[in-house]
Amino acid sequence: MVLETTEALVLKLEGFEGPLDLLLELARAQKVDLAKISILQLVEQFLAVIEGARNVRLELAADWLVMAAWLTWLKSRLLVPQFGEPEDAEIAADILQARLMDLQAMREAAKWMGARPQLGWDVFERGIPEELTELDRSRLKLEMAGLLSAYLAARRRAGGKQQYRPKPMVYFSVQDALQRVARLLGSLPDWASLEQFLPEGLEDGTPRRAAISSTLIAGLEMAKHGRLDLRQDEKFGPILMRQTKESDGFDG
Amino acid sequence: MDLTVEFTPAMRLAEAAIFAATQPVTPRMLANLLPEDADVDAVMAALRQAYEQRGVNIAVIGGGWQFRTAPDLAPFLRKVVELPRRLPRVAMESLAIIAYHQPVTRTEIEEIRGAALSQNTLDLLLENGLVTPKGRKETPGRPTLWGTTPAFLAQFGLNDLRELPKREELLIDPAGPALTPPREAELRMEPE
Amino acid sequence: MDLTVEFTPAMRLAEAAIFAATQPVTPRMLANLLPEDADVDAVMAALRQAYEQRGVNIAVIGGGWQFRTAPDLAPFLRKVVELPRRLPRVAMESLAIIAYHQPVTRTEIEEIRGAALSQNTLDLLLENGLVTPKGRKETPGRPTLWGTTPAFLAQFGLNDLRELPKREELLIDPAGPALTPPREAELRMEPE
Repeated sequence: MVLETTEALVLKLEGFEGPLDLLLELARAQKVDLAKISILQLVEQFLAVIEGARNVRLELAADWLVMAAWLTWLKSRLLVPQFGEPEDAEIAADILQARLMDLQAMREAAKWMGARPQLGWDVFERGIPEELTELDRSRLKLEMAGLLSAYLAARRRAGGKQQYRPKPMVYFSVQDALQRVARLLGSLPDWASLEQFLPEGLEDGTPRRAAISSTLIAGLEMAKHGRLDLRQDEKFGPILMRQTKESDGFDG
Repeated sequence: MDLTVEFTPAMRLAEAAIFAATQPVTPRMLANLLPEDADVDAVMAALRQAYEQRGVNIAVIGGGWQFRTAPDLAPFLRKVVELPRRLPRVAMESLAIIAYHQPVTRTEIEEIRGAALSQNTLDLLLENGLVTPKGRKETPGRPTLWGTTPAFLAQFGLNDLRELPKREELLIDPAGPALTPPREAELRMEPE
Repeated sequence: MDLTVEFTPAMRLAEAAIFAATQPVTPRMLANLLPEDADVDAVMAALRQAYEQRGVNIAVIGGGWQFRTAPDLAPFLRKVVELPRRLPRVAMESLAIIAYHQPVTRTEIEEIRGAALSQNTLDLLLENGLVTPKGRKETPGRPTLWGTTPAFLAQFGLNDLRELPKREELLIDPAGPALTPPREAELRMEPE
C-alpha cells in the first residue's frame, strides 16, 4: 500500500505545496495518530518519492533537495545511533513530528473555519442598513493653542517680510554734514581733523562711520567748490580740513 | 402585546430575502424566489402584519419591500454625533490678529499678517459670530474697525480679553529670523 | 410553527437597535439605550428566542448581537444576493495559522505551512479585512506581526477568539469526522 502511494506521489509532486506538505500526506497515509507515527518509515517513504521523481526528471526544486538531504542525515542517525550523542537524531525526529502535528492542526482549523456558516455566503447581514446617526457639524472646534500658534505664525511671517523693507535713515546725512562743516569752518583757524566736525553724541559703529563718510563727502563737495582745502599726509592718516585762504582764486 | 403569528417556510424565506437584499425587494423578485405555488401577496400580507407592532416594520419603498425601524423608535436610536468643524488656518490667523489688535481695520490685519485677507475669510468669522464691526476709523475712507465678540470669549473659554496671554510673552522675538513655528506643546498653556 | 411571543417595549427597542446597527450591538450599548430598570440579559434571551425559528436569527458576534439570516436559507438566498469570492484553501490555512499563532510574522507563517506565503494570499486576507498588522517583532529586521480583526470574527460567526477549537481538540483524530461545532455562544452583561 505504501509503495502504491509512493508511486502515485512521484507523479504529482508539483501538486504539493512543499516538502512538509508531502511529509504530512505520507504521514496521514500511515493511518495512525501523528503522535505515534514512525518517523523512520516516513523518512524512507519521502526519500523514495524524491528518488522516484529524480528518475522521471532531473531538476527538482531546491527545497525538496534540502529536505531530502536533511532526511537522509536523519535516517542514517536513526538507523545507526552515534555513540555518545544519541539524542541528536531523536530531537530532530521530535521536531519534525511536532511540525507535522502543527501543520495538521492548522489544516484542521482551516477546515473547521470553512465549515462555519460564513458571512456573505451562508448567512447574510442586513442588506440595506439604516443610518440613524446624524452628524452635527454646526459647532466650531476652537482651541486656545490653535489661536496662539496662528497669531505667532502670522506675526513671524510678517516679521520675516519686514526684513526686506528699507530701514528708515537715522544716520547723519551729507546734507547735515554740509551745514555743519560750513558752520564750523570759520570758527577753526587752521587745519582741523575731520573728526572735529562730527556731531556730538554719536554712537560707535555704523552711526559713527556713516557720519565720518558723510562729513568727508561734504568736505569733498566743498573742496570742489573751492570753499576748503583737504589734506592727508599719509595713507590712513588723519584727514585735515581748513578754510581756503585764497577764497577768491581758482587754483584750489 | 401578544403576537400570535404562524410563520410559514415561505414567510421565513421572504423575511430573510428582504433582510439580506441590498435593494428593496420587488414582488417579481419574491415570486422568483418563493416556491411556484406560493401566493406572494398573501405571504407578504402575513409578514407585514407580523412585523406591524414590532421594533422594525416592513415598508414599501421604491416599488419594493424593505425593513425600516418603527417610526416611534427612531428618535431613541438616533444618535447625534458632534463633529465640530475647524477654522481654516487663514481664518484662525485673522481671528488671532483681531483679538490682539482690536479695534483693527482690514488693511491693518493684512499688514500684520503680511498677506491679503479675503472676503470669504472675513465672512466665515462673521457667520460664526466671532468678530463684529466696532465703528469706523477716522482716517480717509473711514474703514470699518473690527473686534471680537462675547461668542469669541465663550468659544475659547475666556472671561475677559485680558486672559489672553500677553503679546510680549508670546512674541519673544517678533522680527527675528526664526520662521519655524514653535512646537504645539509650548503653546498649550490652557489645560483642556 | 406557532410562535407566541409577548413583545415588551424593551424588546421592541432592542430589536430596532440591533436591526439598525451596522456593527454587532454590545450589552453596554443596549444597557445605555434601554430603560434603567430593564434586564438586558432577559430582554435579549426573549428576543433571541422569538427569532430562533425565523428567517433571520440573532447571532452573538465579536462581543455583540447581530441579526443574520438563518443558515438553512442560504441556498435560496444565494440566488438573489451578491456573493463574495470564497477564500481559497491556501488563504484559509494561512488565516488559521494567523488566528492560532497571533501575533505572528510572515516567516513564522511560512515555517508552519512549510511553503512560501504568496503576495496574492496576503492581499486577499487584507482586502477582506480579516488580518491586520499588530506592531513589529523586536528581532533583527523588525518584521511586521499579523493578527486577526473583528471582521474575522464576523466572517466566521465567532463571539471571541476563544471559540476557536483548541489545538489538542483539532488533533484528536486527523482522519476522523469533522469536529462538532462549539456550543451556542451566550453573551452576558459584563460588569464594568
